[in-house]
Amino acid sequence: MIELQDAAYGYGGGSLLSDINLRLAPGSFHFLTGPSGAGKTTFLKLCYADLHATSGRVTLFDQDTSEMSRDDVAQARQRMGVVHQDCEFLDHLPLSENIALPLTVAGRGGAEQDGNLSELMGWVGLSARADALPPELSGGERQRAALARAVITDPDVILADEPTGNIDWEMSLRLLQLLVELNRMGKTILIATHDLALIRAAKAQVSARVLRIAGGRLQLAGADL
Amino acid sequence: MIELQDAAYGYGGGSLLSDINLRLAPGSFHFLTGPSGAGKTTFLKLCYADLHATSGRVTLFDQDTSEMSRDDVAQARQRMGVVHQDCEFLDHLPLSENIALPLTVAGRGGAEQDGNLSELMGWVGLSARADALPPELSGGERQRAALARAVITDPDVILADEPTGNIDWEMSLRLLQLLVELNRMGKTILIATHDLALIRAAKAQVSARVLRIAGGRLQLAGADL
Amino acid sequence: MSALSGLLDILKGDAQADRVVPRRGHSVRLTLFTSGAMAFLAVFALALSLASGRLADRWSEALARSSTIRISAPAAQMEAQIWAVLEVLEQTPGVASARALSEEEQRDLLEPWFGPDLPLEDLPVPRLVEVIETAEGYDPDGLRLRLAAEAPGAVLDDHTRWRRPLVRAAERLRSLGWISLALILGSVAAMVTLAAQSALAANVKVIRVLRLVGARDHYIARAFVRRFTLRALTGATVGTALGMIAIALLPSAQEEGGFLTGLGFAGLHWLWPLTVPILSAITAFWATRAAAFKTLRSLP
Amino acid sequence: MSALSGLLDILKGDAQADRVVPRRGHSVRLTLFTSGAMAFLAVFALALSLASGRLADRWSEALARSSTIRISAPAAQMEAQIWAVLEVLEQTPGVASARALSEEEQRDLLEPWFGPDLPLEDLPVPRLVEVIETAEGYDPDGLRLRLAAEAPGAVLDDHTRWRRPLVRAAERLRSLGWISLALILGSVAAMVTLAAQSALAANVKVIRVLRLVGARDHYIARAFVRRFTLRALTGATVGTALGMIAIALLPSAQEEGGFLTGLGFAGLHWLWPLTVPILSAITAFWATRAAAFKTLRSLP
Ligand SMILES: Nc1ncnc2c1ncn2[C@@H]1O[C@H](COP(=O)(O)OP(=O)(O)OP(=O)(O)O)[C@@H](O)[C@H]1O
Ligand SMILES: Nc1ncnc2c1ncn2[C@@H]1O[C@H](COP(=O)(O)OP(=O)(O)OP(=O)(O)O)[C@@H](O)[C@H]1O
Ligand SMILES: [Mg+2]
Ligand SMILES: [Mg+2]
Repeated sequence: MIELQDAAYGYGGGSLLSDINLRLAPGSFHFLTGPSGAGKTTFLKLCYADLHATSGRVTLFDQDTSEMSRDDVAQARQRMGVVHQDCEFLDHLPLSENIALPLTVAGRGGAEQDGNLSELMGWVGLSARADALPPELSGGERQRAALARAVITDPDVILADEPTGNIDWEMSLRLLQLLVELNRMGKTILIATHDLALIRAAKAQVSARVLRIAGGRLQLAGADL
Repeated sequence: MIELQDAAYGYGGGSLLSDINLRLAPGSFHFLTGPSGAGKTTFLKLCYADLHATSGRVTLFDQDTSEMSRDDVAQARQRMGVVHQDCEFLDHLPLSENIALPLTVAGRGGAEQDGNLSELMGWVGLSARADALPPELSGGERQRAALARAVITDPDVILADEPTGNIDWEMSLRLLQLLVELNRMGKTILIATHDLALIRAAKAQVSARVLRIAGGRLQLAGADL
Repeated sequence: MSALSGLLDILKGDAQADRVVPRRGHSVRLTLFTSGAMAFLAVFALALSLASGRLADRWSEALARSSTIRISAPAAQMEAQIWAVLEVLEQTPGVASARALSEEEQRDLLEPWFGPDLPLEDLPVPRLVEVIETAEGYDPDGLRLRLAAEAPGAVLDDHTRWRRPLVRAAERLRSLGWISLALILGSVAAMVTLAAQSALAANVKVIRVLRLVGARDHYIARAFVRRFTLRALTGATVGTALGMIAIALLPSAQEEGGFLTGLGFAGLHWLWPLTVPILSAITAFWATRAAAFKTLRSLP
Repeated sequence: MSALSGLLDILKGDAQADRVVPRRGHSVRLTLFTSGAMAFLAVFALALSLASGRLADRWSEALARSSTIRISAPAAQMEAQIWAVLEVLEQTPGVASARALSEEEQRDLLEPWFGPDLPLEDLPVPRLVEVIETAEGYDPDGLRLRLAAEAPGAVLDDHTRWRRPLVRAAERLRSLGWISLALILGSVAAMVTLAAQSALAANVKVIRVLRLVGARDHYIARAFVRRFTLRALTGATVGTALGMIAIALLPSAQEEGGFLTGLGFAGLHWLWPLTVPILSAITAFWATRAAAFKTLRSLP
């Protein structure tokens, strides 16, 4: 699915991440932790070809991201679900259309979307807010909506950046449940989070590997997690 | 400082919060919890006069917020530090100027700002990023910057909305330390958060009251917190 | 994609793709008003250009292409010399028509100077023959030689002395019209481009969200280009219509002056302003397209 | 705050408060270009208005204020009648000056019609007296009566018949100039307003942040108003300068034509276009102020 080989990245000539080696096998479940500013978001951006490694190789669906055309990237993203750390929406469209946006953009609107959509919105607890515009949502509601939008296309890979930062514990567990379910159906999942309790809760249900960024390197976290 | 008497609020004619009675005494430390979408952010907005109660009274520095002129509100805000849930900055100014913005706006730039500023930026771990533009910051860095901006004016009241949502545990404790320190100096503090571990850590250090919004009412949380 | 097929494609549209671009906002008003106002001005400049073009044409023809032959001869020989002159003129290449002025016409010409009761028949007043050239013109020196031979009393006056400044003035007026038209069209293009760029900049977030959920550049650009082209077309159509109405309402031109026609469109010239909305739409199409792809390429 | 003191206040500025408004962005380019382009067009329209104003004045003076008295009399009485006419004119209120045309002048006038060798002295050709009115004009009927009494061979021809269309044409041209100037100034105002609004809309986040940290409306509005006023002033100054240069470079007007002066400014008229940047700045000042307070009031 996604493979990083000796990848390195730095903003403006600096060196933030280096010697990154990782293979996200299909159906695997990974957590990514590390202190604030360590480079978690940067790492995810490398994975969805928003940034290109300054050295080394990043392979996405067997294509080198640095060699992908802009249309190839768009195509690849239609097979991925990404939850951005700052959840952005189209502020002029109601929530339900925003969540269905990846289907609309892929030309898969209409029949296919209706069934999934209402079920998904129920799961993330947003059924009552379907017609609200995104600026009218609370912080946690926006994060839940972003997750819903990421999974609506039934993607092969799900990358989520702090998907539960603004969400209470019960709802976080519910969202985790959704991701675990999807993982059991064979989806590849990578979640960047600093919420250790969430990681523990996940490890009780699936075999998840926990990665840690420290000093610009990627390490496997200790047994305490 | 801030007093709500039978205050109620609802968006677009609905009823989200009702029968809210609360007095934030000078020097008090409050936490506000509640599930996502319960109305924590709305509650804080009532407190800093961003919204006006649809019924009841909200008093801010002994003035009824619904009777304050726009300039009165600005004046009151110069005495408060507010951390917004989605931390917004002036994207064209470097971080240090953004953090000093409340001083600039109050015409208190220059000498006064320099001493506090670098110390504060060191405390929230942003010294190295002083010249970065806000869009170049990580999610957690932005939250820390928002807290720094809220406290730079040495305000009487600090209102923080999920100030640690994107921040790792060690850094969260460090920020809590700052707030506890300020509280000991007599500042009034109200923090909306869903991070129960943070609340527990705080209660070990100061006598904090924990409020909970459920079903639109404000309750004191149980002894388990 | 050729401009036209692209444009038609755009106008067809795709209701679903369309909704991803905000319908309202300040950039909308700006684009509508800019294209409208500039279309209005363009119609005026066009009217000025066309009117001064007509004027220059008329002056060129009426002045530059007419000359006079003055025949002074004893009354007895007058008729014969007039005929001789007309015959010479008939055989001269470059002469479109020639005719002797009647006595009434000459009287009218002279009246301001001599009063209405000039006894023309008793005066040794020369007779005048008006000559209209073809576009190529005749050779005045050759004509003079032949006239000297055939009608010794005939003198060719080709008005050169006093017609020049008139023609020059008309041409200056005409080029002024075209300069303002060019200036205005240039401003239209620049302003529609800037409005499109500024609207796109205001929509960077929309573009970022669309890229994130896997939209292709083409899809995003199309949605924007369609909106802007339609807006520019709408604005320019309204502006053009208002401009044409305003010009139709202007005090109508009377021909008495003879040397200044009214500002306005004559006959088929009314079709010219209809090109303004089309040009605006094409400009908006290319401007938005370029701005959209530029903005898109700046985002990963 | 009066417009001027506000404006001067604005130009002084406050370096610290200034930085809170973004210096760059598409709205900046839009404002600069819009005010520049519109100033350029305004200078042209102004030149057209002033030139056609001069033209109309000249025509009004040269045509409307001159008339001719034609004296037909036997050669013996001619001199006496001319003197009588001049004397009458001297006593007529509203006549600025009067003089008899010399024989050479009359010959020049008649030459196109009769050729250079017209034996004027042998012909019963009337003599012409040119009368120039003052601004108030004389009473033609009174003058005719007195002339009939003093010089029976004198006929007053006040050119009314053929001067009207000329004056009307000049006036039409002048009003065309002022109409385009009004249109362009209107468009400047509207476009600067829209550009300011659209720039403010693009900066809603800036305003929200400033409100959050306790900035007063006045402080925020000032920062925006200053930026926009300066931008409009800069753009309009550049546009005006370019427009004036362009007009100075236009093929210079020659007076031969006599009835169409060149497009350009004459003498002190060169000061007129300098008002364009000032008007633009004032427009921008008010437009931004209104837009800023409107945007501010929409935020809590
Ligand atoms: N566009 C950019 N230009 C320059 N520096 C950047 C840019 N984006 C991020 N950085 C810096 O790179 C470092 C890593 O950022 P990143 O967003 O990857 O951190 P993170 O691990 O996601 O942190 P957090 O947990 O706070 O979200 C930070 O110090 C940040 O300031
Ligand atoms: N401007 C608005 N218009 C309409 N509804 C709104 C608006 N802002 C918030 N709401 C709704 O009011 C409810 C409470 O929102 P609020 O932001 O106060 O929640 P919250 O407790 O802060 O939640 P979270 O923990 O997710 O941030 C939500 O259901 C939200 O959708
Ligand atoms: Mg991050
Ligand atoms: Mg909230």
